[in-house]
Amino acid sequence: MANSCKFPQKPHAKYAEVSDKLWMTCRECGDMIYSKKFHSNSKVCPSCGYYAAMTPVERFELLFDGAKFETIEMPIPSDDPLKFTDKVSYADRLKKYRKSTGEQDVVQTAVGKIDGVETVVLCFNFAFMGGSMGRAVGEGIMKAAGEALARKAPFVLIPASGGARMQEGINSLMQMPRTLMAIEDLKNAGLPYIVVLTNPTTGGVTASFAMVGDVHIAEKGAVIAFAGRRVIEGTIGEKLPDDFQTAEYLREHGMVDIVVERSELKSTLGNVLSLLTNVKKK
Amino acid sequence: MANSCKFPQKPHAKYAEVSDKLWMTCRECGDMIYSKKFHSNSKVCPSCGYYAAMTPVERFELLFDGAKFETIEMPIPSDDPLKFTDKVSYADRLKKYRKSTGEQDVVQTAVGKIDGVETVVLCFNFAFMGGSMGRAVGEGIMKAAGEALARKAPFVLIPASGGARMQEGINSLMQMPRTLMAIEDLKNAGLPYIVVLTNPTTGGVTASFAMVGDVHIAEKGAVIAFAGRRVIEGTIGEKLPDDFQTAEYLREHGMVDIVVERSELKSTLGNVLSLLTNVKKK
Amino acid sequence: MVQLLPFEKSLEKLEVGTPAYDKELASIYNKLSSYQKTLVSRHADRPHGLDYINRIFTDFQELAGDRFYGEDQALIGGLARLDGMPVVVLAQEKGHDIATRQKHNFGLAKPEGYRKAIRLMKMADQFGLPVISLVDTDGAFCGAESEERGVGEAIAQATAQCLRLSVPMISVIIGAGGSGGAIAIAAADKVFMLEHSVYSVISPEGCASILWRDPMMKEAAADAMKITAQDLKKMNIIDGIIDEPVGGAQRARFDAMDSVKTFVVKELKALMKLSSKDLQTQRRKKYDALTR
Amino acid sequence: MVQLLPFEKSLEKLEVGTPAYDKELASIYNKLSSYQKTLVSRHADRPHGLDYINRIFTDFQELAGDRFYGEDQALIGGLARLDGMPVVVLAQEKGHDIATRQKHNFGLAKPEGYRKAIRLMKMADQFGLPVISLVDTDGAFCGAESEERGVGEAIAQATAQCLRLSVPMISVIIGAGGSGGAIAIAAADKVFMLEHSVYSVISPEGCASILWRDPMMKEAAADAMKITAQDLKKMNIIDGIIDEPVGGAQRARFDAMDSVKTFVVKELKALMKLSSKDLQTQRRKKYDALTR
Ligand SMILES: [Zn+2]
Ligand SMILES: [Zn+2]
Repeated sequence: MANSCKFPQKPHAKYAEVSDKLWMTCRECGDMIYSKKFHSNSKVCPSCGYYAAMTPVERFELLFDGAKFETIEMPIPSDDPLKFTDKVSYADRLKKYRKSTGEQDVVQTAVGKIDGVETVVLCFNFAFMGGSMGRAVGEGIMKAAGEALARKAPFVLIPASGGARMQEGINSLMQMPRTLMAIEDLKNAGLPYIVVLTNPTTGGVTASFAMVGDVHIAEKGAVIAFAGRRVIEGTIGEKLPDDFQTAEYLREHGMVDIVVERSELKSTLGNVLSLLTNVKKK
Repeated sequence: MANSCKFPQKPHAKYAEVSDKLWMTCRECGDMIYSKKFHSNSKVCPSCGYYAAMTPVERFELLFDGAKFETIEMPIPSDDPLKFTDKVSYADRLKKYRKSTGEQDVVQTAVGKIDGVETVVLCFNFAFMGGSMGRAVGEGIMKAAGEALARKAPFVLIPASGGARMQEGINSLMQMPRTLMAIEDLKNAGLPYIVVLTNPTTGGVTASFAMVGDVHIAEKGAVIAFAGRRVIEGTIGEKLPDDFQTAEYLREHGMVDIVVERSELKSTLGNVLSLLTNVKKK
Repeated sequence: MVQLLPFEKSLEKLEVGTPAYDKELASIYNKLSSYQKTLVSRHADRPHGLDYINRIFTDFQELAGDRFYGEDQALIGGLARLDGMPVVVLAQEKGHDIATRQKHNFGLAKPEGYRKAIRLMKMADQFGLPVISLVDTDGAFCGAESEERGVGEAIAQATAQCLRLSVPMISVIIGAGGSGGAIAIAAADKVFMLEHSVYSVISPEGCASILWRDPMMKEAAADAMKITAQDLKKMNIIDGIIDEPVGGAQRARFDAMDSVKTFVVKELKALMKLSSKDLQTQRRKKYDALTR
Repeated sequence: MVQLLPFEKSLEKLEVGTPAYDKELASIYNKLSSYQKTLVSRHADRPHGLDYINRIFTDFQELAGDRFYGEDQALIGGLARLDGMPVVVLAQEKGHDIATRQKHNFGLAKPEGYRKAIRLMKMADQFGLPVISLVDTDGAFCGAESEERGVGEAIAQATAQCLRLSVPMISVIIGAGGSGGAIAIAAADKVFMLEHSVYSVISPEGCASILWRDPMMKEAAADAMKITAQDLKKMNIIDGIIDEPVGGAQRARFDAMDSVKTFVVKELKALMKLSSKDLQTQRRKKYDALTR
C-alpha cells in the first residue's frame, strides 16, 4: 500500500525534464535563468521572484526532513463516469495528462517527518488537468485523511487547482461534502489539519476542504478565489483592486492566517505542527 | 420565594399614577392623548405610534396568557459596594429610585404561560436608574436563569438599559461574564433563550446577555447599541445614517432576527417558543 | 396564462384544457432534453422558495441574520411546522418580478446567507428540529463583496454543518441546483429533485463557454454533464424524484407544492424514527459510497 | 530616557541612578493616586502586548483573521511557547509611535479582533493548549463600523468563549483594562494585574463626564470607582498583583516582563495539574462568587 521512496536532492526524474537543460526561460519575466539555481531555489525565479508551480514530489522534498518520505498510493476510481466528450473526449484528455505527468491523476500523498513531527501531506499537481477536482481528488483526500487518522498524525493539504473537473459533472461537486466529511473526522480526533494555499487555488476547492483548515498558510502572491477575477469583472462590471484574491488580500480579509515566502514554508509549517501537536522543538 | 399575583387588566397600581388622569401628554409628539386608550394600546401613542417604556409588570401582563403569572423574588445584594459618591451618594440615589418605583432594583422576574408554554420572563425597568446593570441585575439574571433551568422552561429576557451602573465600578463589569455563564447553562440544557430587545438597550448589556439569544426579537424602532450614537459622532466625526442602531438597522446587519410591532410581540414570542419547545399550538 | 417556453410554441394554436392541448403538452414534456429541462427549471412562474414556505408550511417565523455581518434575502430561513412537526426551513428565493428579484438578489446568496444557514442549522441541532432545505439557485453570488467576505469559506462551513447535524435533513431541488451555491444547503440525509429540476457543477452555458469555447453549445453541454433529475437518480446521486404535474410545476403550482409536501413528510417521518447515531452512521455511509 | 509624567516633575532636577533620585522615585511610586496609576498604565514606554510576545514567549507564530470579515491588529493572536509549553496567546497592542498606533488602532479592537480571539480560543480548546491573554486596551473601538458588525455581540461571544474553555486561561492586565473591550479576553481562570495597571468599567474621564458632568473630575472619578490593582485585589475581583520595578514597568521593561513570565508560568503549571472538569468547576465557583 505504501511503498518507501527516498529521494536525493534533485527533483524527481519525471518532472525534471526542464532541469536537463542548463538554461531556461522564466515564464513570468522572460529572463534566461540558470536552471540549477532555479531548482535549488525551490523553483523561485532568481530574477523576478516568481513562484513556479511545484510538483507534489518537489513539495515533498521541500517539506519533509532530509527529503525523506514514504508515498501513499492514491486510489484511482474507474475513468469517465459520464462518458463525457466536448471537443475532445475526457478519456483522451486523461490519457494525455497521464502521459505528460506520468501520474494517474492530480493528487499525491506522502508521509514523513516535518521538523520531527510525523505528518501526512497531500499535494495537488496543477500540471495534471489544472489540478481539477474529480473523483480521484476526492478519493485521494479521503484516503490521505484516513491515513492521518490511522497514524494519529497531522494532515497537511496543499491545493493547486482551477476548480471542478467539469467532465465528471455532478460527480465533481459531490467531492465537496465527501472530503469535508473526511476532514471532520480529523477534527473530531483532535488532529491538526493545515492547508497550504498555493497558486492558484480556485473554484470548488476553495468552497470545501481548502477553506476549513485549523491554520491556513498561503504562499506569497498566490491567487485564492472562489469565482475568478474575470468572471466577477465581466458579470458585475466592478473594478477590482490589484491585489484582489491574492494571499495577502485574503489575510487582510480574515481568511488566511499566515502568508509565507516559499523559503520559509517548511520552517513555518514545522513550527505550527510542533506547537499544535505539543512536540518539543529539536 | 415565588408569590402568586394575579393582576387585573389595568396596570399595576405602583406604575399607574399617570393613568389616574383622564388625559396625558405624549412624550414624543406632545399630543394630548386619552389615557385609557394609551394604556389599552400597550402604551403605544395613538397619535404618533411612539412606544412608551413599559414596566416589568406591564410587560408580564402583556405577555403571559390571561395576564396571569407568578413573580419570582429577585435577590438584592448588599448596597453600595464601593461606598460611591459623585455629586450625590449612590446610597441616596438608590433610595430615590426605590421610592419612585417602589422596587428594590432594575430587574423583575415572573413565570407563567405564553401561548401555553411555561416560560420564565425577566424584564428590566428602565425607570429604575436607567435600567443600569449592577450586582442586582447580575444576581437577578442568574436567579431567573436558574429558575428556568429548574423548571426546564424557556427563558425570555427583556432588557431596557443605559448600560453599566458606574457607581458599582468593576462590580458592574463583572456581571457580564457572570450572566453569560448562567445563560450557557440554559444552552447546555437545550432550553431556549430569547431576548426581546426594547428601547433602549445600550452599553454593557449589549456586550453580554442581551446579544447571545437563540432568537433576538426587537421592538420596532428600539435603539440597540454598544457605544452611543453621540459618542461615535463625537469621537470619530463620522456622519451616521438616521436609522443607525435601530432595531431595523440591526436586523439588516445580521444581529436581530425579528422586528415586531408591540401588538404582535406576544403572538410572535408564543409562536417561537412553541416551535422551539415542540409544543403544539393551541 | 403561463409564459410559453421556446419549445412549447406548438401549444400556441391550441386551446388550453382541450384534449389536443393536453396531448401535445404531454408529448412535449415526455421528451424534454436536458437543456429544455434547464429552461423549465428556470421558468419564472415555477414555485419558488417563499411560495413553498407559504403553501406547505404553517406557523412560519422567519429568522434573520448571520450574527456577523448581515441579512441575506437570497436564502430565507426560519422556524415552521411541516404537517405539525416543528422544523428549521432554509429556502433559496429568486424573486418573481423586478422588485422581488432585486430584494432576493436573484437567489444568488452571499456569505452572510450561508452563515445564516449555518446558524439556523446549529439551532436545529440545539433544539432537535429537522432541517428542510429548498434549493433553487444558479449559484452563490459572484461579486467582489462575496469574495471579500469569504464566500468559499462560508459554503464549505455550511456544507460541513449539514453533515454534522444530529437531526435529519432533507433537501429538495425545486428548480436549479447551482453548484457550490446549492450543495452548501443540500448535503442532506436525503436529497430529492423535482421532475424537471436540474443539479450541476456548472451551468450548461458556463460549461459550453469553457470546454467548447462557445456558449451556443449549451445543449450539448447540458446533455454531456447529465444534469437532470433522471440522470442523477440513475447515478444514485439523489435519493428520489418528485413528480410534477404534466407541463411542469409552473402550470399547477399548488399541486406541485402539495406533492412535494406529501413526499417530504413521508420521508421525514421515516428519518425521524432513527436515533441520532443511526442517522449519522447512515449519512456517513451515503457520502462514503457517493460517486464510487 | 523615559518620558516623565506630570507627577514626576520633581525627578527632573535629579540625576538618574543617584540615591536621591531612587529615593524620590520610590517615594512618588509608593503613594500613587488612582488617577496617577491610570497615567502610568497608559505610559507610552510601558511594555505593550507585542513586547511581551517577543520577550517572554518563544516560537511565536501569529495567526491572522476571524474567518468572517477581516484581520484586526489591535488584538494580536497566535501560537507560542511559554517556558517550553505550547499556548495560545492573545495580546492587545496599542502601538508605540504614529505608524504602529495606526496599524494597531491604538489597541481599540473591532468585532473582527474579538472574533479572531474566539477562533483562537476554540483552537486552544481543540488542541488542549492553555490560553494566555495580555490585556491592554482603553476599550473596544467606538466607530460606526464596529457597531455595524456587532461589536457588542462579538464581545459577548468572546467572553462566553473564555468561560467555556476546557483548557486553563490566565489573563494579565498589563496596562489598561478597559471595560467590555478587556473582559472579552479576560474572563479567565486566573486574572492578574500589574502593580500599576488599572481595570474599570469606564475610564475616569468618561465617568467624570457622565456623573459629575465635568471631565476635570477624573481624579475623583478614578478614586471613587476603585480601579487600581490594589483596590481590585482587596475586593477579590482579581487573583493577584504582579509587582513592577520601582518607577513602573516603563523604567525597566525587561525586568517587568520577566517577572510577568515567572509569575504566569508558576500559576499556569498549577492550573495544568487540574482536570478539565475540575478546572471548569473551579471557574464556575469563581464567577458565581465574584462580587457577591
Ligand atoms: Zn522571473
Ligand atoms: Zn405621540
